[in-house]
Amino acid sequence: MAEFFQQIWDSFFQTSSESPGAIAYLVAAVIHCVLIIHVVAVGALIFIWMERKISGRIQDRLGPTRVGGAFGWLQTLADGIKLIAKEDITPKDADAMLFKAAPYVGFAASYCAYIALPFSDGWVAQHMNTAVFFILAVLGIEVFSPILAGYASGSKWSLFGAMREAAQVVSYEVPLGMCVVVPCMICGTLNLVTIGNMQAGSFTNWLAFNDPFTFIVACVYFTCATASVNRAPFDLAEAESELVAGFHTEYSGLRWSFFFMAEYGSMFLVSGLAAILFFGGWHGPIPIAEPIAGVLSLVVEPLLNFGRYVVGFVVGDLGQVTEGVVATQIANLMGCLNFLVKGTIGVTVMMWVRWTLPRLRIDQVMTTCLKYCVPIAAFGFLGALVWQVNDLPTSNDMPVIGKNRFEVRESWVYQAEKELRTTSGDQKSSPDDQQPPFDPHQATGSTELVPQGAFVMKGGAR
Amino acid sequence: MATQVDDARIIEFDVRTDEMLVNMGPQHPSTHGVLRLVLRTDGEIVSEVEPHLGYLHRCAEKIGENLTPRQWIPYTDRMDYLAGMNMNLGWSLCVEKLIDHQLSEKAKHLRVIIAEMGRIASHLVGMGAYGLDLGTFSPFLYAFREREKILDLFEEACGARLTYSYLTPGGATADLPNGWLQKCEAFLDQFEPIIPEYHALLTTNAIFVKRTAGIGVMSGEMAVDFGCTGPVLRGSGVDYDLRRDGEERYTEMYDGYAFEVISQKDGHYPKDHDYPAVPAEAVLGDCWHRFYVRMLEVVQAIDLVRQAIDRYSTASGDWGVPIKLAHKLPKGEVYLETESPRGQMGFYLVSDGNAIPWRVRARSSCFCNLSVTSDLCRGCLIADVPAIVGSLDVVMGEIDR
Amino acid sequence: MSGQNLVERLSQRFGEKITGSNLEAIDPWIEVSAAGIAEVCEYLRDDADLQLNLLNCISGVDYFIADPKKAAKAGWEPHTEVVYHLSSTFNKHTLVLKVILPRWKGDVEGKLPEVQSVAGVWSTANWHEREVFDLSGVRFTGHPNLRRILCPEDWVGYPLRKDYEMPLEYHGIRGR
Amino acid sequence: MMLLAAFDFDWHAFFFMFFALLTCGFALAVLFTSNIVRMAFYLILSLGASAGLFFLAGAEFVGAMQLMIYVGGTLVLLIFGVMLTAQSRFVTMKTSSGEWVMALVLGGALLFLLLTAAFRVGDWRTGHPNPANVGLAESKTTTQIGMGFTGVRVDKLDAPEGSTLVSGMSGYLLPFVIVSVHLLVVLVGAAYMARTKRRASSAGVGA
Repeated sequence: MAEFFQQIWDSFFQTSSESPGAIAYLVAAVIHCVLIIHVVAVGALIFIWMERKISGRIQDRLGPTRVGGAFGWLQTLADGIKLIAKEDITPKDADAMLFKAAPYVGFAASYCAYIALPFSDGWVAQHMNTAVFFILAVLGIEVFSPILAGYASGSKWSLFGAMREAAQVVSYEVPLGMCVVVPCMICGTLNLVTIGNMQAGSFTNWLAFNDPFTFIVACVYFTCATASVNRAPFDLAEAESELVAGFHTEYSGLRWSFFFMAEYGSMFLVSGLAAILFFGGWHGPIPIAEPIAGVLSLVVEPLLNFGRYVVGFVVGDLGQVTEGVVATQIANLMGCLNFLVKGTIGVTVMMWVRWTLPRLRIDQVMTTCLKYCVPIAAFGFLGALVWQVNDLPTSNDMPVIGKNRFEVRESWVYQAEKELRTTSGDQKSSPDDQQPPFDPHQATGSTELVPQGAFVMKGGAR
Repeated sequence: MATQVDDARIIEFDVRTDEMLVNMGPQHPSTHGVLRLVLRTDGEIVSEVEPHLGYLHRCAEKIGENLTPRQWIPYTDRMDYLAGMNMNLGWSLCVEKLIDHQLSEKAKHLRVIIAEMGRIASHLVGMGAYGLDLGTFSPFLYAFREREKILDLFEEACGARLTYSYLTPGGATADLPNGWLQKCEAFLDQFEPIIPEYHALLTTNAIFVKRTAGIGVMSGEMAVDFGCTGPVLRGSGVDYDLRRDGEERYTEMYDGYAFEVISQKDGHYPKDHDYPAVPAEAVLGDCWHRFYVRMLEVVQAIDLVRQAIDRYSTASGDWGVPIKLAHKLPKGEVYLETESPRGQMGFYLVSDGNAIPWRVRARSSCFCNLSVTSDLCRGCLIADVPAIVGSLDVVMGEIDR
Repeated sequence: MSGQNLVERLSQRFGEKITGSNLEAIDPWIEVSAAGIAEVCEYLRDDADLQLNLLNCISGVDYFIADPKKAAKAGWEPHTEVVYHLSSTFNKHTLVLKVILPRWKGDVEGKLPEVQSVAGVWSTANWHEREVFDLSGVRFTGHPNLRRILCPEDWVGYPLRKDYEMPLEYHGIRGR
Repeated sequence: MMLLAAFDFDWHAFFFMFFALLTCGFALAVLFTSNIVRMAFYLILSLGASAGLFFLAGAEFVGAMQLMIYVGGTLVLLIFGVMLTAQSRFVTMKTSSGEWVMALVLGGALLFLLLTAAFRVGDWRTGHPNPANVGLAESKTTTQIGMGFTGVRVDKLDAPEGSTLVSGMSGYLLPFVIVSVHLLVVLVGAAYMARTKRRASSAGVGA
């Protein structure tokens, strides 16, 4: 994206630069930040409203109906205003500095994780090679928020909540990591964009349906993800019937709402991660996005070209839009919608579970993790590994419309294979001959598509 | 409240460093009102629980010494405010026993209808609130949705939704309005198919079973020793129900009614209905059984109301006229217990021959049921404390009186 | 077992500790002395014929009229009764025991009358005796934890005694 | 043009300074705080800022590793340990002057060593490099790490075929796994020992 702004800058000031300047990066960074903060904050707004509506329906109620007209869709906003207006209380026994900092730690962590989460092919704030790992690492930091809050509140119930949170989240990171490794193993990359693109085509290409083991792993992942974001039936850290409100017992007003924004933020984050890792990311169940985008671009492209032509009178000739870019971006937009829908479905399932099931006890939560989730995840991992090593048939081989996942393997695999094959004297044809017809990783390497972040520059050198 | 007490046994005053003393209540989401439990915890494990009562003490017994029995009826409503009808019934029967008042058949059947409907309404709250204690909110609203319908019926009968003062010594304040019985039957027909829903959400739910089965196990002997009554006693497998085993003045209300006492006999519960199976993890006398007995009593109460409606519509006599407001009581003292939803509710009435009793005493079922908390909660986890206290289904208004 | 039989049987066994009975009352009762109540109760609980294993209730009743003119007409001397209602879950029968106590121990105002605790016989008695102690002012000897239960720890007086005066102030809260 | 040049400052260096200052500042805050939980909090920030340095250098994998292991793992354990063992809720640590002196000597020696080593690197002495020449990091570190593990000489990819893979020296995967299993064993052993010790002491108190 920085390149894009540099282009604009250059065309405006009639300059030419090889790499984007500071201003371009700054603008790009600000736009990314604003977009992500809207995903988190507006997302929380919508999800809280959804939670109210869904829980209402589950419980034979209507939920909010008044604020904002039909369906009470402004209810959360009204609540937000109420929360802002509330008195901000710091208990006498609290460690004031930590007490005040704790909500922001959680919010910041939840927010940071979005940096690496792609919303569509290449639509990501920071296209990271190790996005999966980064998201897991940042999610691990989020646990500090309840711990610090509970410890700093100076209340025994808060402390109990913090201790439970620490024990629970640290334990659930183990099976969660194991589950996340499986798609990475199948795809041979930690790059979320690549993993998502490898599932292009019909839903049979989704990794959850790759083989029976990946489906098990997908289920375990969702369970562990629910636990790691502290949702019922694993919401022990704030168990209202036992610990009053757990770690946020002493919080009020805006600080309290930050915990909730972080919670809903991470809910969507883990759901989105599930969508990318197991459920095709931004690819719909039926590959119709590209044809539709192709048709739409027939209309949009001339319009854009005309716009460029008009603007060109002012800032100088801008030329034509690159062939195919419009179609790709429309497909991306549809992919983004797809992704948002999938993530929202994940969040909805979490809500459904929350309003249906009783809460587990702390020892049962740990048992679920250590005695069930970890072995099942390990079993799924091994099974998927064996499946992959022995080249057993996957749903990906089914004769359906779509592309073969392994046509888009990441290049380093080829490099390593080349190295190994040539040294072992393998006479098989060079992998270069099988150069994939479609390589989103390369495609995303092009300057138009990759929204580069502020700090690390120059996309793929290849 | 700064208290100066030299008694070393009071728990707040000896704090050990490696343990934590936590106040659960009186302001706490799962203490059913204003119960205060002082927990001595080592991490998540509770080593000692000390209940502190009295936050809702309203001197009901002292007030009873200044009012006539009929004037005191509203105070009985406010003891067990979730089953006001059954409290009215207990007090009315006690006063009738003293003045030796005989009721007509019709009035008796009316009382059965009302008391059993009250039992359903009360157990619905017990069920929903127990779900709340275990962290699930939806069953609570499902329960209240049905309870509201019962309250609508009660409102039609007596004009009140919570504190009814409907059953009085001598009968009831009014007859059931026209069409009430049909509405009541319609409610039962609609309500009965909903019960499997509750079983699916709670009774047979895997997490619910995990949270309750084998928790807070109380043997039958222990239950009797602590004076536990009602579903708490029967959940421990003791076959004792005042509707069958009580005093004649009370049991004659149920004469000729077909019902089985809900308790596990010879390893199984009554098989008069299609109840869900007892899970393998459940131990007799644990939280799950106490809950299960309550759920089964709801079905039983539906049956009883149906029978009572049939009898009421054909019975002779009138619905009973209340005694005079200042009815002069004969000298003497009586004690009578009835089977209220939470256990045996006893009233002790001492009269010196005036219209105003010399002494009124209410034997609270929850008071006794709650007294086992310390013994049941020893060594359990913090999360089990609400599970155990919730399974006793206490109402603080009745405990503190 | 008829009431008369039971009274005779108990008198034979416990002699002086059974101080009387009233079999004509609506709920017939047996009077037991304050020193023998625990022993009698243990027997009643364990006896194979009686098996009174459930203690329903313990009530304290204060008999006192401040007005001397009315007191003369009352027909009884001022005293305090502790009433035990027992029943059996096996035999489905009930029994009432009474202990008659002076209003004050040794008629010294402020010294609570004493009666043996039956908390060792039925655990129910633990809280019930605390309540009677709290509200009616009877001291139960041998009780493991005899302190107020419904009223605050520092409450003054025994509210269900007939000569009880409502305090005018409690921790700055106006009494009336 | 002037406007553009004014804005085209060396932002890479700016962010480097920013994160470096954050790291050092919070490290100092750790030193000068006596409350152990606050120390942990400052340590989180300090380690997080140093992870930021890694990200800035394009070493995303190492940066994420820093976050995961040190911030997400070690510090959680630290705080958890404090919460479980703390006698009073806010343990305060008083550092005696002797400890200060020792720490200063040791830390100073280490700093001296690091600085001399750092300034031996030729590029550091050549003054300020031209921002235009700074090769910005390419974030492909995982590929190299992964290939390195499997035995590929990532530094010699262009070497003649067959010259880089020596039999018997097929990568670092096995040693890495051995080290991590060793760590796991140590952790389990520590937990086990802590447990038995506690039981013995409680029995001792009882006796």
